[in-house]
Amino acid sequence: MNSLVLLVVLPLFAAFIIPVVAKFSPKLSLFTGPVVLCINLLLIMSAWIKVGSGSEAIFLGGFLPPVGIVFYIDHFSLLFSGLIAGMVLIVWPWDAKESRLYSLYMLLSAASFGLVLSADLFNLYVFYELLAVATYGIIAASPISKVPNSSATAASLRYLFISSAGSVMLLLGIAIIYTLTGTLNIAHLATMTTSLDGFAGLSAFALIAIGAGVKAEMFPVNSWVAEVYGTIPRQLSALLAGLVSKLAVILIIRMLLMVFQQQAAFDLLLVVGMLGVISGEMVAWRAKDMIRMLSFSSIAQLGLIFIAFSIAGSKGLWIGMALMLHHLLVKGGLFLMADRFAGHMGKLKGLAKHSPMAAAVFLVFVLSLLGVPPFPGFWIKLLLILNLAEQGGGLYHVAIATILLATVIETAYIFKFVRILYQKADADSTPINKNYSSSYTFAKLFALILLVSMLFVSPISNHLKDIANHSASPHIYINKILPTKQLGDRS
Amino acid sequence: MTKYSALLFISGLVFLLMVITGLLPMGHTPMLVGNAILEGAKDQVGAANVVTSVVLGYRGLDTLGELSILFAAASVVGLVLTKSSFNKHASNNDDKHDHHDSGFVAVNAIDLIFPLLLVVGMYIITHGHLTPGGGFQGGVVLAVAFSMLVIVRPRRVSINHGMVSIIESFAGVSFIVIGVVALFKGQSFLQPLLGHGEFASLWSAGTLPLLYLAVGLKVGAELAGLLLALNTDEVAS
Amino acid sequence: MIWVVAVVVFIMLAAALAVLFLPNMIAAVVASAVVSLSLTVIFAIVKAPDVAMTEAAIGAGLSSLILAIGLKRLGYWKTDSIDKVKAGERHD
Amino acid sequence: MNSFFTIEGILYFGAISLSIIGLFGLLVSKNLFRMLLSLVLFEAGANLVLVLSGFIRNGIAPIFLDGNSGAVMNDPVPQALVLTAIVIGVGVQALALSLIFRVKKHYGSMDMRTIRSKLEREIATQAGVTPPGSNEAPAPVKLVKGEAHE
Repeated sequence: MNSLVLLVVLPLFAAFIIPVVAKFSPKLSLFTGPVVLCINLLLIMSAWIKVGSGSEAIFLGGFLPPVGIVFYIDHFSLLFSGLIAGMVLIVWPWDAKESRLYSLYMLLSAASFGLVLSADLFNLYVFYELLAVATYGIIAASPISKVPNSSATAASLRYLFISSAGSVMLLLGIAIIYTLTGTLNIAHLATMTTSLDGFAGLSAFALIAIGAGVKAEMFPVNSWVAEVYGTIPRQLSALLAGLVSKLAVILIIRMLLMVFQQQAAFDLLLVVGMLGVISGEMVAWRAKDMIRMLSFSSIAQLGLIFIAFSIAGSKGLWIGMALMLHHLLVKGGLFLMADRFAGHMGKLKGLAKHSPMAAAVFLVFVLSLLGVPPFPGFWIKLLLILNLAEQGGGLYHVAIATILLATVIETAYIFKFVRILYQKADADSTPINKNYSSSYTFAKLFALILLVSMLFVSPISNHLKDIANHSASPHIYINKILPTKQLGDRS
Repeated sequence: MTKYSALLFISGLVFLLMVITGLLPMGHTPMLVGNAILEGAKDQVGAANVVTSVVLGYRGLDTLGELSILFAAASVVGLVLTKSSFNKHASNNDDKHDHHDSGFVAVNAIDLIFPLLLVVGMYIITHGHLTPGGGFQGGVVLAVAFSMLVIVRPRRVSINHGMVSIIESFAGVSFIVIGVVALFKGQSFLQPLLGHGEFASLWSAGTLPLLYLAVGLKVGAELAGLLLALNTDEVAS
Repeated sequence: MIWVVAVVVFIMLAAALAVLFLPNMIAAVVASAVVSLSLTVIFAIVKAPDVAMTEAAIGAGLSSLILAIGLKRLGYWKTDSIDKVKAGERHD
Repeated sequence: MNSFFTIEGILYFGAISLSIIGLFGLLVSKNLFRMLLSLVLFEAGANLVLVLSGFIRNGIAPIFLDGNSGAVMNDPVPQALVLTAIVIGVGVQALALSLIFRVKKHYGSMDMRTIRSKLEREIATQAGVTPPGSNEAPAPVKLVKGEAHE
């Protein structure tokens, strides 16, 4: 099991050697990254089987927690590790002119693996920051390889300022937690929730939530979203909206589930989620071009995910996880589609006649996003509303009302979009780019996965429920990571 | 409008942080992990400087992540600021002619100081496990020494970008290799290997000095590359 | 001891305010270097020699060097302050 | 509540004030370079808070020397964390500066508001939509048609 640390270390290794390899053979450097990711996929699969329904902890450096850094491995983290490897493979920049860009993609995936696996607060901060720096670079550099486009640099700079401020808040939150408890290990923190119960602990959570919320497109700190997604290649938008935002959500959720099980923390997340849903849907409704609509609907979906996580315990994790996977498929697929069909929505008129297949794929995605009955989106939304109703309490009812209102707004703009697809073409509409594009193929694949999962809704949801039950339990977490309460023992 | 919301936000934060400061246990924090490390560091890692034990032993992965962040930052600066494409790094040979050596005082001062800075940098790196300082601080000194040399007399001295990138790759790779060797000896990643040696002597603390050497080289190469890239006048447009 | 700490903290905060409100950018960068130096003193006072060394080398040295390169390349390397600074570039 | 006029009290006050000054500057400044300086201050404040979290009154530096066995030592962990945080901070700072160079070169301005409105106009033009809420004529955009699809 100790070898699973290679998930993080191999991409780092690849990132370090790629610039040197590129000097001798550019071709080789291009393939280093995908090969490493494939090895990682194999590692993940073998670990998935080995872990079974249990979980494992890796003690880095051989130091027993809480003094050292720990990786915690269960099906939840392995699931997301697999998604990371898959997504990065899908959006791998095959046509980039710069070997350093490959290094950045490798660093991004290493940071993502670390963010999913690590069970140490400061280690999470380091990986979060690595993810952030790699992302700034990829955003700023990506269009350079194709178009000399400086607007991406400006978007990246604004993102850098917002996100760095967020990182510093994360650091402040960690400092407060350390001052109160004297430890950084999340399992160890979970054993002393009482010292974090007060106002100081809650504000530490708020600082962490806002700090990580920048990447998670959380309500007050998401003004970068439209600018960044508007200027970068669409595959990259798919990566950022589909995956990177989820990793930040996972960071927040881990803190919430393991350490801050207080009603005030849940309420905070609920309010932020509702505000995100409403603000996102309102802007998406008025958007005229596709990327803007997708960006703001992504903000709204992330808000929905935060609402789901405000349900305490494993149920919240279960629904939130389903929402995250669904959003990854749908928004990732839509952004990949937008690689070919972007711009003003009026230009898409007559798409259904021109390319029925593309229109059908669009239809699958948006209908599932909206939550029309047979699609998986419907079941998840239903589950969310039912569970919110079960919670009782005024705020949860407001949340139900918010979701319903948001669905109405969503219906308005999505049907506007669908109508455009099935309208007759006019002079304004552009003929579709006939060039082969791999992202369109992947979008079709995503739609296929969505349709297949429609047939297996109940086994999939049962499986997710098992994973969530296991991952949301602080007891299992603590027992696995802190097998003995002795401090400073060497294994 | 934005201004008012910013002010509101700030005042809220001021209130929040002031209240927190009142609630914190100042000056007598519960150092659970800290005490455990202070007790065990001598036997488990064997470095006289406990901070070094933490940086490279207990939290070696953080240090690796940090090196990666510096590497990412240097790569991005290179990507953003130079026109280089595959294989070809923008060499500053072309624009040599608009550079002039700095004045007499600067040139002579840097000639005098340069070897001294090198010695100091190497000393700080190699004594990181005994005294304050280590790879980061020594690496910064090395980076500043080299880039001052280039900045002050750009006509005479130029740093080979290929060399810099090979050094940084080599240093990063050797850090990882030291960790992976431990992994394949049946222990875990970045576990301190080799004997601890005599406590508080130069050859002590197992692999820690080696790791710090790698860190120092990496940080030095990274930062020198960063400074030079920032200082080149040519910006891709 | 406590008065030493108070004075250093006072200098640090005054320099931090100066970073925000001085119209001349060179002065602002120098003020940020003063902040770093006061931080170095504070780290030494709280018995964190490693951090003090790092802050001196990186915060006061390298960071100021980087910012000075920035000053040079962004055209802020001039001593005449308010009258030459364009309205759009002045801090609000 | 703590008594305020102690070494820790003053230091915490300084650290928190420093972070707040930095954040204030980041939110209120318009100039990119000034925003960068504010970010540096904000980071410095957070680093100081983190160092203080391991501060023990009358503790000594966490280094084993000949004469100091038995003395109370400061917590080494936050010091190690701050080393990491400082180095990360300088990396981000250099990165931000390089982006500022490019942005300055492209937009010819250092004002965040100007840049943001120009950026929004560029995005809208690229997407083929009339820019939201702009009364002036759209700026000439250098992009070639069809790039939005790439």
